[in-house]
Amino acid sequence: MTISAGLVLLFIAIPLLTTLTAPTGEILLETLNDADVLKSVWLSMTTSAMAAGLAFVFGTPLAYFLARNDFPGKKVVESLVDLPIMIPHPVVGIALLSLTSPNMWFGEFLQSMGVTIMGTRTGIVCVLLFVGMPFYVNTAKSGIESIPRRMENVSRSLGAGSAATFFRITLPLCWRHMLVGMIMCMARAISEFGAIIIVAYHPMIAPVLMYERFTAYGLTYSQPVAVILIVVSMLFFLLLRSMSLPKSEAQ
Amino acid sequence: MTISAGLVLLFIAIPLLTTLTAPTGEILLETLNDADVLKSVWLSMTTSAMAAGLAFVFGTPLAYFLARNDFPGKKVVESLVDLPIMIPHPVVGIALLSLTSPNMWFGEFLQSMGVTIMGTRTGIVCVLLFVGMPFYVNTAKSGIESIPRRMENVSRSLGAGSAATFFRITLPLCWRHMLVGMIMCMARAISEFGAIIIVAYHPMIAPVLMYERFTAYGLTYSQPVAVILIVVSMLFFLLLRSMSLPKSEAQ
Amino acid sequence: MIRLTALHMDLPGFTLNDVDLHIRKGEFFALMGSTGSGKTLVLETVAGLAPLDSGTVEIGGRDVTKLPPEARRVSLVYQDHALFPHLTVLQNVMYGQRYHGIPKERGRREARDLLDALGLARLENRKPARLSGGEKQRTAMARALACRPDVVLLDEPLSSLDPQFRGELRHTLKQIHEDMGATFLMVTHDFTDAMVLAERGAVIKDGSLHQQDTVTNIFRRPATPFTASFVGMTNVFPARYDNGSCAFAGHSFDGLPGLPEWRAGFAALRPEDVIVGTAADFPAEWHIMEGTVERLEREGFTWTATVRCSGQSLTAMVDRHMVLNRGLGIDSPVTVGFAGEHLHHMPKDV
Amino acid sequence: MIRLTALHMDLPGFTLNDVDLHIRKGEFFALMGSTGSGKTLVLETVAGLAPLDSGTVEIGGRDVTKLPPEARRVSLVYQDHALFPHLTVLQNVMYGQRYHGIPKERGRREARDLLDALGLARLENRKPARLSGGEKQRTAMARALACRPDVVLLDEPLSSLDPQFRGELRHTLKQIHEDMGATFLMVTHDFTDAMVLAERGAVIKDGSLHQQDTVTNIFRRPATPFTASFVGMTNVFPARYDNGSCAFAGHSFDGLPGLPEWRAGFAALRPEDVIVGTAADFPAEWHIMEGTVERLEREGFTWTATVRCSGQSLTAMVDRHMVLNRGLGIDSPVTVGFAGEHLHHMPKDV
Repeated sequence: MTISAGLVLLFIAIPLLTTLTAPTGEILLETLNDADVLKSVWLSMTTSAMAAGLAFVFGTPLAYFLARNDFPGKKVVESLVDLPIMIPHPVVGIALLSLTSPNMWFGEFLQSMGVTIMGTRTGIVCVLLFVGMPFYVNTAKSGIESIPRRMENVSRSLGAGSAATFFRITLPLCWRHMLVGMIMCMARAISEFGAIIIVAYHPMIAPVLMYERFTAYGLTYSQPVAVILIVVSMLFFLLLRSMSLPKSEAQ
Repeated sequence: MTISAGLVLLFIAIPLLTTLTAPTGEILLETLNDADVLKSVWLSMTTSAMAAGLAFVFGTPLAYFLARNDFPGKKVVESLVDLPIMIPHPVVGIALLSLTSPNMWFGEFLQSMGVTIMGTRTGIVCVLLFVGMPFYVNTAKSGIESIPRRMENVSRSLGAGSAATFFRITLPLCWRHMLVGMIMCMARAISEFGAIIIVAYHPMIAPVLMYERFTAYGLTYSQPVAVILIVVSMLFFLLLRSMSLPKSEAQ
Repeated sequence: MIRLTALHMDLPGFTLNDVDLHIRKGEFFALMGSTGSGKTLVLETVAGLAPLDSGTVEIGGRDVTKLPPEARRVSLVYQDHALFPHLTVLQNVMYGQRYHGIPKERGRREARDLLDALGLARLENRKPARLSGGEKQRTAMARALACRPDVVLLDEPLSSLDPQFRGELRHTLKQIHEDMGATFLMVTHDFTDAMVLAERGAVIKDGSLHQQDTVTNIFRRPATPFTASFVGMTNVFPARYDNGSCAFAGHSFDGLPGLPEWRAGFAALRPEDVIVGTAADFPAEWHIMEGTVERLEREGFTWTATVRCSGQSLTAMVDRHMVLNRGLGIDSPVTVGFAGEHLHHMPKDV
Repeated sequence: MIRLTALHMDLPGFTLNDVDLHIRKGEFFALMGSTGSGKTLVLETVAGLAPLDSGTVEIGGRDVTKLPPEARRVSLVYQDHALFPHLTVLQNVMYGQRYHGIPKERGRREARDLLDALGLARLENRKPARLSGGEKQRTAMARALACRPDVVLLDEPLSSLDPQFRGELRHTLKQIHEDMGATFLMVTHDFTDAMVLAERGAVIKDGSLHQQDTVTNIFRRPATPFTASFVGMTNVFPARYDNGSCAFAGHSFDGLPGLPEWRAGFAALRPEDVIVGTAADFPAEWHIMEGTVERLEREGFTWTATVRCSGQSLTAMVDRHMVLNRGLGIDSPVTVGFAGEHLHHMPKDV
């Protein structure tokens, strides 16, 4: 059993380690000074952070609603929320483009508002929000579920309305879950590539840049960018683990 | 609250619905008769299924080990298992190529065994296994955790060894979790694109084919393929939901 | 103070069946029932937390049926306390005051007074996780009282406590009720709690009320066989009444005091009022039955016997002496006796 | 039959401290202790489920310390039964037989006999989810016995049951033990269970054994203050012994029988052996103390008082009559009395 378990761990760890150790220090330094690389990493991080912020604002009410209500068809709604995880990534890009193409009424409306999706930061954020939303909603939902309903009932009976109860009881007790949800949403967003390459090849986010280097110059020149991206992902990971959810804070 | 929750659901549902209704029946029929399309969908499904099967064989011991043992550094191992979710997809491709490139000892070893990763089915399955493994391991692990350890203890005390206990008690009680894990692994594998496009542009899996149609012929000609992929994903979804885990079967 | 009229609620697998209840101002009222009887649902209806199909809830003369919980001036105390874990004891207690127009400084003073009175003064800066069970319970009470509610709703207030603290907290609860003058509505499955704390009460089973009266009357004169066994009169027999005699368990008894007018009903006895002995042991005016011992139990440090009398089983007390010295055992033929005034009669249909 | 020698285990926050235990063939042994005392850990050590730091476990003369659970011929019965939910009652019972060389047909016959004896015959095709608590418990017993183990390990076998079933199952358990001839080791936190079921027992606290003896001796002559309060002698006082007198709670008593030789120790009394009254109520040979009532409790249908005598609190029984007719209340000065032979003495250090 232990051998088989170890094999799986090696299967995951070795390719990443190989990549991390592949580029020489010189090439790595050069890449770190490459303005295009830095710009793309920065773009990746800012758009992902924006997606996470939007997920918090719009996803929290949905998460609360799902955590606190049972209704026929709840499973259908939950499936819908999970759907972006399972849809092939280029399909996500195609779907967003289909909706916003100028010969659709919605696309026309967006255009008249001066909003362009194709090839813009707005488009990138849209895609990242689409793929990251399930991660935020599910984590926030399980956080809210972990707070006994009775606490909210007591708060209501003591005179606090539902909004006051949310901000004085629910939020202080599950902000950690929400933060973890945002980090997961952001991490998922940073890893996105298939949908972005369809909606917005330019401005180049980091995974697209790396893909370009790979197709134009081959493996060796894409590896340093890969190293940077792995390191960034790992940092998110450490952040996430250091936030690890205390299991019974709500007791 | 309900309005904001509804907005999120619309944001997920509308792009997909638009895509589903975009192509005319005629074009859709034509696409369904296109041998390239059918071949690619078939390839996607078979390679994903193989990845799910491998995840079951190799991932189950790891899931069991993690579910039943507490040890210092467990969190690190769990993080490692989750890592493929967060690594940008093209980086996954680069990492697998780096490991198996013929100028590495491992790549050399593989070549001498007659195994090629770049541009083969083997490579596709490798990538899909890499990205799908966390979904299987995490679901199987939570299934095993849901079975009280005491049941296994009783089985041992009645004379059944650890293997007999696994096959007579643990497996019959959590095969549903394992099946759900395999479906999730397969669904995640079908959606992969960013890593595949680097490791194996040919033979073309469905998302790659769609990407090619998009770049070569534009949005309209990629939409019918997108429709087929959305339908396939939805079928997985229905399958998954119909398996929905009974919460307290182990009581 | 609280008037519930024809409360009706259809839930999957459970129906709350036209419950009428009237609770007077300032009284301590106990709603008693087993798990699944619907007692907590009634409590949540008063608090505004459970949606009614029909019926009205009035509190202090106001119809509050349509009002949200925060507008009802009721405070809820749950069995598991539901203290807010991120707030200190003092912050917990002061939580609701701002919504009841109590200025902050005065609120803090009043909260401290309450904590003082409940012996929690030195814990005011602790978080709930560091309190003992009894301290949590008292903090929850203080929090409920600090916003001067019209009604305090208690959900099984004592059942999560260790036996050694229960007595102490019963005493505290009774004291609080006497000092505050608020109306208390408690739901409980423990008749002893109700006996000690409440003046009046009601018994609910399967969503229907069985009896509503003073607790003493419920204890002494239960109205239905269910209520009888709930208050400890666990020996319930179908009985026939005829010409001043009462027949049950294969025996017919004459000269019983206070016989009812109905012909068919139930007769009931508390186990502790039925004594196992031999005929010579009982005073002449007692009534006796013959039977055989079916089971003999030592519960803690006392003995009880299950005695079979003509097809009916009854539970009776046994003297230690009977078991140890006279060698009472399974299948021993015995005489059981009871005093006529301990026999309680109930009609067939309520 | 079972010999545990110097079992030692260091866990985070808990140490099992050199436990020696000897259980004879065929006896019913009770290991008693509160939650967290380490009693379940000892059970798991015997079953081979907990890793030892040092010490040996012998079963039937075999050193099994290094053997896996499946090679030890012990059967485990957990408090929550841990029935296999996907198997029927009969399949559960037959589960272990194949590993003990019992052929299938004979195994089925034996399993059916066991189910018959336990009154489960008509349930053999049911799944555990559709059994009541008592039926689950008996199925778990049948499963443990069906593979003819040398030792049956019981983890709190009765504590998950409702009080009304406990008595019945105690009886069943005792019967099974008498019929089967296997060695039973039970852990329990309930002394009453041990009293009724076991012949010998041991008391464990914080990972150390306090006493190992027949249950009657543990009950009558507890060796340490902890054991004393565990078996219901909850009034424990530091005492001084001098020239045939014994002093505690501010009183000095002469003429006590069986005084020990040590000078400092503990004296203990069961609450039910201490009676509240007035001086005239007690027989001349009883010993009396003066005190004031600190608290008066009605527990169920009896009364107990906490009486303060010179800085020590003690719990005593009160006659109903004292409370109702003589108006006993908080702060009443009272006399409490006890018979000299009920006073138990323990040395300071064990």
